[in-house]
Amino acid sequence: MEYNNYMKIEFDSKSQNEAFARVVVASFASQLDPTIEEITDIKTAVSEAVTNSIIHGYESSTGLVTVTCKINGNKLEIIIEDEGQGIDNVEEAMQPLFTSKPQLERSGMGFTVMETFMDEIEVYSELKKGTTIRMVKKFKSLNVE
Amino acid sequence: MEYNNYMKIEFDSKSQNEAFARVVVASFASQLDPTIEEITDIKTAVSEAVTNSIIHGYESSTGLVTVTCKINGNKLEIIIEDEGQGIDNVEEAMQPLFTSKPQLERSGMGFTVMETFMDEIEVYSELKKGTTIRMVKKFKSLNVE
Amino acid sequence: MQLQYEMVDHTLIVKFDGELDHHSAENIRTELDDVISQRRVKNLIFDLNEMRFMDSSGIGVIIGRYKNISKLGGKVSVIHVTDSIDKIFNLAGLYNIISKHNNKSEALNCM
Amino acid sequence: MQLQYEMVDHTLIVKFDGELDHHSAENIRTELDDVISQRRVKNLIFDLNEMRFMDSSGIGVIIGRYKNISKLGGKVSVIHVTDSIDKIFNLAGLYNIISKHNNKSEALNCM
Ligand SMILES: Nc1ncnc2c1ncn2[C@@H]1O[C@H](COP(=O)(O)OP(=O)(O)O)[C@@H](O)[C@H]1O
Ligand SMILES: Nc1ncnc2c1ncn2[C@@H]1O[C@H](COP(=O)(O)OP(=O)(O)O)[C@@H](O)[C@H]1O
Repeated sequence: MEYNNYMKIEFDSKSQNEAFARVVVASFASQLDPTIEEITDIKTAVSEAVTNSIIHGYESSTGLVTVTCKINGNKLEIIIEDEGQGIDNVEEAMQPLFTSKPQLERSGMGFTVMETFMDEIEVYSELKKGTTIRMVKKFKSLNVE
Repeated sequence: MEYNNYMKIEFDSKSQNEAFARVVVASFASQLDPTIEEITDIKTAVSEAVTNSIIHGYESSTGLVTVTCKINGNKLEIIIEDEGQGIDNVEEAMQPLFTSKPQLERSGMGFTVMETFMDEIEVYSELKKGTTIRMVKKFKSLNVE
Repeated sequence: MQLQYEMVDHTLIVKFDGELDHHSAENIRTELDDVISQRRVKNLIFDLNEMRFMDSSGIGVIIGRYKNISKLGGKVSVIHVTDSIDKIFNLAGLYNIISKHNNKSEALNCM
Repeated sequence: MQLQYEMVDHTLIVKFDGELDHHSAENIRTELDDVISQRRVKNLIFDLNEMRFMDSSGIGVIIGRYKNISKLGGKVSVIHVTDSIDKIFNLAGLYNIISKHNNKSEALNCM
């Protein structure tokens, strides 16, 4: 995808970085003149994907989570990557309420939330290699011009 | 340097990313429970270094600026890098009021501000290769414990 | 994230102030379960008026407390739900097991 | 960054509202120079009360305007300077050429 602005961030898979990742993406997206609802949507989706990399991807070990953002017109593309466990069966994992960690009180709604709050989502994953989530959000605010 | 938390961000050398870089570093530093003054100090120093990469490092071309942050105890290490023009004479460049771009109304005070607002600063630069600024800030707020 | 408590008869009203994600969920769970067992709480009302952010980790926290409370015959409800959180609750089918009310007095009336 | 203007006799009071860095400096420069020439301004007061951030790019903006104004015999001053910006102004020796005042009326008195 061609782009007008680009940023990429990587950070340790520590849970305190979940809030940090949300702020970074929201701050980068602010140049799209978003509504409060649009900002909440992308913060929520980013939070889900980054949390998954931390708790499912790396489990008890520490690794790096990468978040890439590209702005193209009124579209924001967000790519969240880890080099963790990977997902065996992506289709099953994306089912609402499916979770491999019920003992941690996970709801299994992460993927459903990402799908609902973003306009596009693609998931690539390979066991022992890691997981990549690519999401796109179209911002309405710039459409009017 | 050993560290407790780590992040690295890269972005296009566009001037709208100067404010973005400040927000990212300030947000990462918030886990050090900083005072408002400490946050202003690091935002100012980061703004100086990132601006320099954009206007002096890459001039009219576009390249990538990288900002790395490491937290170790109450210390925040910030490294700002570009692969731009480089600096011919670092000692001269660091003199207060020295600027190679007076026609752009640059004041030549960027390095002096970085030195004043941070506890340590080191500059590595090579012509045609790029420039790396390494700065350290010690946060008082965590000293008390 | 900070929690504020108010007890009305056997109903505990828990007010969330801050962001509820996976990071904050763990402490919240421990603190909540302590308060619930110490004060011998029957019913639970979650007041989300000051909840500035919540992702699906919040569903886990709420359903987890619901399971404990309902085992002992109590009820759980949520009040002051923002649009974004409402969307998440609907996705998860949360309103099949706990009820939503506009404010504290409405929620207390249904306990 | 937004600029608000007030004219008192031949003195223009410019209120900065926002962040002044290299990115915002360019627009500010153009806008300011337009206003200064159109309104035939003699003296200039920069009101920094609502300036939420400034780095050394701000010094360039202020000194640049000072040069133009002083050529025509006018004076420049700054009011409501925060601690952090004061530190930057001191480093740059700005107070050797322009004066600092607590508020508008003090600054106007010295024009
Ligand atoms: N980054 C990841 N790495 C490994 N497994 C993942 C990752 N993301 C999701 N999964 C798997 O997909 C399942 C469903 O994810 P999700 O819908 O977010 O629900 P939850 O996080 O509540 O379990 C997870 O339980 C996990 O097994
Ligand atoms: N990243 C960089 N790449 C190339 N040259 C630089 C870089 N940073 C600083 N310089 C050089 O050092 C000089 C002094 O920098 P500084 O003190 O920040 O003042 P100013 O930015 O106002 O010119 C600049 O004018 C420029 O020549």
